[in-house]
Amino acid sequence: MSTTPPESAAQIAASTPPGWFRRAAQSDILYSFRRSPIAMVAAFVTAVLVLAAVFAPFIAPYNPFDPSSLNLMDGFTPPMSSSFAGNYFLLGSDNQGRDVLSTILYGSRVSLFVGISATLFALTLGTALGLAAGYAGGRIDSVIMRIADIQLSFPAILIALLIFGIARGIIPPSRQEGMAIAVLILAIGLSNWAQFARTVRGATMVERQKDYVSAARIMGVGRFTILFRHVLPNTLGPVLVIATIGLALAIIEEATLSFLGVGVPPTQPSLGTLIRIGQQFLFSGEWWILFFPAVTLIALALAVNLLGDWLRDALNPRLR
Amino acid sequence: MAAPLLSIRDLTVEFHLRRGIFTAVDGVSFDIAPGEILGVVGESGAGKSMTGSAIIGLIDRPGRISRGEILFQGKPIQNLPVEEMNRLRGKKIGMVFQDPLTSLNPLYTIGHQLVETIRRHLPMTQEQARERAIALLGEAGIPSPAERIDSYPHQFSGGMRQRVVISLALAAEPDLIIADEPTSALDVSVQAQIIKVLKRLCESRGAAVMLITHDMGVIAETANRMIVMNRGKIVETGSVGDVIKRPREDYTQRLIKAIPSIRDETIRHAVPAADRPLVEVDKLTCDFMLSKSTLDRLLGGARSKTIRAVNEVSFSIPKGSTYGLVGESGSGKSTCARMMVGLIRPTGGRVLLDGDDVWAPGAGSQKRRRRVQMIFQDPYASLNPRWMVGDIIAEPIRALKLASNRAEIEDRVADLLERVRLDPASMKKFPHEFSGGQRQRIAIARALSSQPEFIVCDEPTSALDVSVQAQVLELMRKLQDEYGLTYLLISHNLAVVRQMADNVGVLHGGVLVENGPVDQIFDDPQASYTRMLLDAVPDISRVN
Amino acid sequence: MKKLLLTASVAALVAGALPASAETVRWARVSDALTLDPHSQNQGITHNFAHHIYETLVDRDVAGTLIPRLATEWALGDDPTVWVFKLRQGVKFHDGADFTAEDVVFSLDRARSDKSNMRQLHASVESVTAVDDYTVHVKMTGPSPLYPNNLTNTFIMDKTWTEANNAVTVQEAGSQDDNYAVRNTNGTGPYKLVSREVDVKSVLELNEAHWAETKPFVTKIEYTVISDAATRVSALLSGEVDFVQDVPVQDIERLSSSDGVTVTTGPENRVIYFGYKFGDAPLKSSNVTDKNPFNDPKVREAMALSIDRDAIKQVVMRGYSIPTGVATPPFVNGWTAELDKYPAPDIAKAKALLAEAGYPDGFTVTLDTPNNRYVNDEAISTAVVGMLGQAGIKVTLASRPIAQHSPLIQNAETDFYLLGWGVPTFDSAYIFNDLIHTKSGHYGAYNPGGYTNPDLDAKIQSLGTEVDVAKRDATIAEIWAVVQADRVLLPVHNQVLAYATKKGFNIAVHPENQPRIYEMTKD
Amino acid sequence: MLAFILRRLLQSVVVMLFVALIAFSMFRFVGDPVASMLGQESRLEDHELLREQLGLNDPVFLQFARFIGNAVQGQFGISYRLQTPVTELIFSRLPATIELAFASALIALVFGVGLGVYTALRPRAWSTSIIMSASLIGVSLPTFLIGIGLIYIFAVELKMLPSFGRGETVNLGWWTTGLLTTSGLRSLILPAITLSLFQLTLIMRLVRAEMLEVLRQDYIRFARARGLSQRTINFGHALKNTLVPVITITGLQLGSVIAFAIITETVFQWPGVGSLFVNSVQVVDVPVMAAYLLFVALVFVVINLIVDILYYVVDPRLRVDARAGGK
Repeated sequence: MSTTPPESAAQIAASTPPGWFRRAAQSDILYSFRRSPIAMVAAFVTAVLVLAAVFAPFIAPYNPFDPSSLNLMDGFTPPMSSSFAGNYFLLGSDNQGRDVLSTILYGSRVSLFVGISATLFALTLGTALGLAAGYAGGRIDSVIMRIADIQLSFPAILIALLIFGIARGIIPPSRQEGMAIAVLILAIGLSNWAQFARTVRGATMVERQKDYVSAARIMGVGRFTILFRHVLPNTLGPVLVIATIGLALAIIEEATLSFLGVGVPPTQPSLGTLIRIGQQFLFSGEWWILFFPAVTLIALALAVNLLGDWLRDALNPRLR
Repeated sequence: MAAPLLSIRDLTVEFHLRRGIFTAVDGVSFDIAPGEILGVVGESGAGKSMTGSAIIGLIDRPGRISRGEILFQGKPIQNLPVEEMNRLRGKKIGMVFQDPLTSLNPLYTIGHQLVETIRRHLPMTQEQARERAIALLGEAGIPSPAERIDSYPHQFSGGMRQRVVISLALAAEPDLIIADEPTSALDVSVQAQIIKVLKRLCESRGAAVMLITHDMGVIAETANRMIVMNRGKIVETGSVGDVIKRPREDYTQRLIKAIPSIRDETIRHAVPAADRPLVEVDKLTCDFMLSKSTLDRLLGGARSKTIRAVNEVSFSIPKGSTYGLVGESGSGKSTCARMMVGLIRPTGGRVLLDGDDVWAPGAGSQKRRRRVQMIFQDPYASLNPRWMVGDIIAEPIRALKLASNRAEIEDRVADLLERVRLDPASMKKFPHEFSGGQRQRIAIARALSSQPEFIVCDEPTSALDVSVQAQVLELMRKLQDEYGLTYLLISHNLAVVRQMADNVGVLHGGVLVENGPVDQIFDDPQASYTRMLLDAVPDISRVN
Repeated sequence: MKKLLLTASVAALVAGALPASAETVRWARVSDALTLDPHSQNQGITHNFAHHIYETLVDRDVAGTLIPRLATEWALGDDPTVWVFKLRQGVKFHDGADFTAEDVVFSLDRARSDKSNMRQLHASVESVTAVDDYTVHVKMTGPSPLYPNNLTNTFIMDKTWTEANNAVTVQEAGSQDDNYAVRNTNGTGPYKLVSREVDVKSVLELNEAHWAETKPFVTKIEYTVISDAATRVSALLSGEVDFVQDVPVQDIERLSSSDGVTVTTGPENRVIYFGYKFGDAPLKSSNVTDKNPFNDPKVREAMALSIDRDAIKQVVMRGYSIPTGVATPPFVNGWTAELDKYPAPDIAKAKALLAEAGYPDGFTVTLDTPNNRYVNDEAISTAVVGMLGQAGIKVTLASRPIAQHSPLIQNAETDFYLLGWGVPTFDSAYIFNDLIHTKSGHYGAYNPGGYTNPDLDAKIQSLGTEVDVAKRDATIAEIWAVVQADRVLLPVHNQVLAYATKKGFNIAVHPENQPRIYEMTKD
Repeated sequence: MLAFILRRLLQSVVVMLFVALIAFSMFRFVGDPVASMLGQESRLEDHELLREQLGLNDPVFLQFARFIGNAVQGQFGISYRLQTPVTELIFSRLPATIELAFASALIALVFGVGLGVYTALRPRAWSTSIIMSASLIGVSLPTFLIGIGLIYIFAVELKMLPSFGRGETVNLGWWTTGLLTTSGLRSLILPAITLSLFQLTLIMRLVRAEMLEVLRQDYIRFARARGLSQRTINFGHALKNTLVPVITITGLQLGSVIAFAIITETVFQWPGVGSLFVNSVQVVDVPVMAAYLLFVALVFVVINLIVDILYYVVDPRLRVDARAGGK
């Protein structure tokens, strides 16, 4: 017998009045959130970065994605100083005369957009396949999970590179740039679905054995209704955790691909592209071109990772 | 009375939870004399296990002993440093846990674990320790212990493992054994043997036993003295005979009254006569194929293993009556139930509902969905935690399209909640806001919502405390009268079946060994298996 | 383990056998020679490496003038279509075999064979014959006054060795045969190949039997491939290499100012330019779907006016480039200071011209650029995207490694592209043949824009056979006049090269970026 | 046991075939192989001839069968870029990658398991919070940034360690090793650390989670109740039980180090198969790409097999069942 007082939480909870707001306010998640300074800082950093990215057009002093607004003579201005052309740059300017602060804001936008889209894509695909594998079992299950196993044993970056290469081979050159971001999302998404599939499958296998599913089957509820109304909502906890950590991975993966030069177009740089550009100036003294985007990328990935880590602990009742 | 072996004074164990302090053990005081068997009984949450853990120093965070003393052989042990406590554990105080399947490390042979424990506490060589281990296993009733000692835990059955666990607890000749629900995970027949082994071994060594259990019957048959606990406090202490036969406290009285006995004969309502029974089960059979992979089949020929879980079982249930199906784990009773409600397709035989085969496509299945419902054992797993109670109860109504109007559905749900004695406002809550007994009521309400005639109840009360069990059984009976329901009651608890059923079937290894009216089976069992089963059941009426 | 000791001791023996003044130079470059087969690839890095092992009949010095190497003298014979080469005597291949005329005949024949990548340079050769052991006659299909210019990268192999090793056929790209000459060498050059790990490191050792009177002071070359620019520079700074050939412009300043490193800069014989798609068919990547904006001269003029070459030089190239208005480097015959002039940027005029041409709001187009071939190629394109944007032309940048960029050029699958053009013959005809002439047969291979002018085509073809130098130069000037007036290409600048060496080592910048380690000197 | 290994082998073959199919599709779909083999000077009849020679006009399944046949014999053709047989190329690069992977696997394993156990045993210590936070930073840092950072600090600023390559190597005949020279060992340090960091954090977090899980198990409680010493419980019982599930994932993680080395090898100019692959991707050198893919799959399959067998050895539940058949 466990030494944790049985049902104590339930008993206490049963005495509280209903109402979803109160319920949420008293939920374990929110409580554990308020108790974790790291989670709060991480959430704050994430929120700031996401908001800054979303509202970049309103916040950024310049629009680095509008080539016509650039003045090449602004190039290589150090942080907190003005260029020859008279423009002030808080975090300096890069080799094209783009404001580093603005490129970071707009670059985070690209990074986050790619990261979130790729994660959503991986989530949808992985969840669908995981549900199918877990609920159908048998041959479908072993085929899907075997593919997932193989894929998990290859680093995501290798798979993304392959997909990118194949896409380059298929898409005609004149359309490649327009589809670059889509290909990137596809490549990163396809390289990350397996985690979702595995998790959802595991949760599905547990849930489908539960009596409430049996109860639904007895009253003749259809297969898909059971999957989507009963099983799916109960797998969302772990999926949320994987999605958060997956988002951090996707952002890093996008940065790595862009760093390797197979990412987004250089005129619409993501954080990874900025780092690739800045790396050229590591030795020549223009440290700010590399430094600020790198710090932003690390902060973003770290904050999202911390959130995911906390969420994992918070959703795992045994760790509390 | 000699100086007590263990003396507990004002023991208090608190858990600092985020919504305040939860007092699991609240000012408990008692003694255990050397060689005595002390029974500790109580419902879940009574603090009995926590008391045991406190004595051996195994309370996990965030719990802690906040007050009181634990004197062992006169010396306080509640705050010993870890190393000293380690020397006490196993050597002076042994412990046996509930679940023998998880108590042993699966990666080591039982011999390794025994020798390790013996050599930790006794100055012995490897060989001596091994000999002692073999002797211990033999005493604990493990056949050919010299060979079995090198086996791994998973190679033993549950009962055998619990014998190994008892040997381990006794390996260094402790003076006190704390047995925390040592038989609750075992079948009745095995349970009786284990209790006997525990009692014999401790008596022969003069070791005292603190037997913690929720089953008053076990205590009645085993212990000398007993303590009744409730909500962290001791309610009543006394000799077993006194407490069971002449309970002084109100709580004890209610508790004992709630315990069904296989000797009770409850007066049942009259079952209306009918031409043909509502449910007929005809030579129902179920085979499970242990599937082999293609490669195995290639390597090992075409033979694949089949297990016959249910073997040509036939019985019938008249409308408005209750049929009890009893058996130990693995007897096939749940498989039977699942075939009857449409969850597992039978390999052979038929289940007729009002003359229609429930597995026949079309009318049969349609009828089944509407008229058959099921109540499950675990009230935590049988309700979707993400759904509101109202939606859970309304699910059959919506699935079977019995009503479409929102207001109408809501009315029906409210009505059902009232009928299972719950506040209609509960429909806006989630399952986790309810206790186990309340959840089982919700499950019953869901089963009733499609207005079925036949409800299969698979161990509906075995996850509940006795007092809650009594309430739920009472409710089931009332509803049966109200709606004229027909029940199939599946249980390993013979007393519950005796209390509830009109007719009984006894399943053993997939075969229905006995089938007939309840009193006939219980009072004059024909099959030897049934007799063994009835003899093995610990019952409070057997108190000396 | 035994084997290891043996290997180690052999290595020690070899090391001990070297002269006391042994001097090793560790030479770092962005990539490796593609092959050791000297006729298989017409590519600068491959040739640069081969020049240390194999030798050519004639060579070019750092000033760009032709100098004798295996041929001591060459002249047109009595028949103006025959070139006569006198060969150097007493030259031996690394395996000890004598160098004779039959090797030259064999090598030239091999170089112009079907599978050779060098064959277009010898397209006008009719036959090669050995007159005696040290005289070779090359018979041309017509007058070919500049043919020796084409020989600076055509290496001479040993006939006997090549035949004995079944390597007569040139290794062809993509062929699935394993060719001995791809991984083994036997040249006459100043260094012998000791070991080679493709893409990693090759070790060359002084050929003591080399014919040159002055022995190079470098006795051992360790050729190391470091593709990442930052790593390359840091390797030099941390003393892990002695000579970095490809120094990023942004690091020149820091390297120059750090102790122990010398940076040498100089112009390369290479021009960087943008090219357009001509013709009436609408561009694939533009929002103008009914016509081709580039086909309008006004648009091309507007684009030329939008580009600020001086800004590119100052910011992107950090001052290390020579802005130009004509698509030919100053080294090349036909270049004039007049042609080289470029207009000052004038956005207002550019906008006006665009409006006149019917694009008051500009148009969109995709620019294809390589990102690992020329100095700051991608950054130049990015800057130009911005400059064109100010004139109203919205350009999408498509950046690819050169390996993926060149097929676009060769298959004419680009609307607007950046390319660099080196001129190994130092003559304008080389530019006209590939960039200006209509794409047909051997001509116009790098004219993906489809510019066509029959009059110019005729003039370009006449250059190949014109013997009268003055008349020929006049034709070249005429062609350039038309090319400039038509704004066929949009030149940006001539590339400047920077070599960085450990202090004490000196090497001059070679206009074809083919520095010779044997010419390296030490303070 | 035999049946078990046979079954695993059969699965491995299926996996290899599956990956081979992907590799083969690359040949078919990533551009026209003929166009990438023949330069601009080629004539149309050359194309047709080469198509015929390469068997590209045969039915697809026949081509696939031929591809498999060649692959089984270790023949992947000749690299488009380097004109060297691909197999030879890969074998010449393999020692570098394997030594790097082995060194980082060792680092990851030793520190990963060590720190994992440490943090699991002291769940509330300050040091644990620091290690756990640091591990998250480790996961959040892109490998290329770690590499650049280490180069900048240790090679450029401090000039302590080499920034690129393998240093001096010793040729042992079929194997060139950098482990026997000082410069080789010095060159190994930075790349090995860079490559190991990610796996290290993964293994550490995994070991910690598993160990915490095991420490919650009843048999650990029972072992305490038996009075076993803390040491015996932690290292005799908990650690061994932790390792069972850890073996699988760790094994596969270490296997993926080889493929994961792509980025590290690129940053440090490490002359292994990973940088060969990156260079090949840039010029679409399909034979090398295909061979590399199959090579990584082979590593995966072999490691999987080893892990399965290890699992078999460590966990008696699998082992004894097969022999004695249960109770």
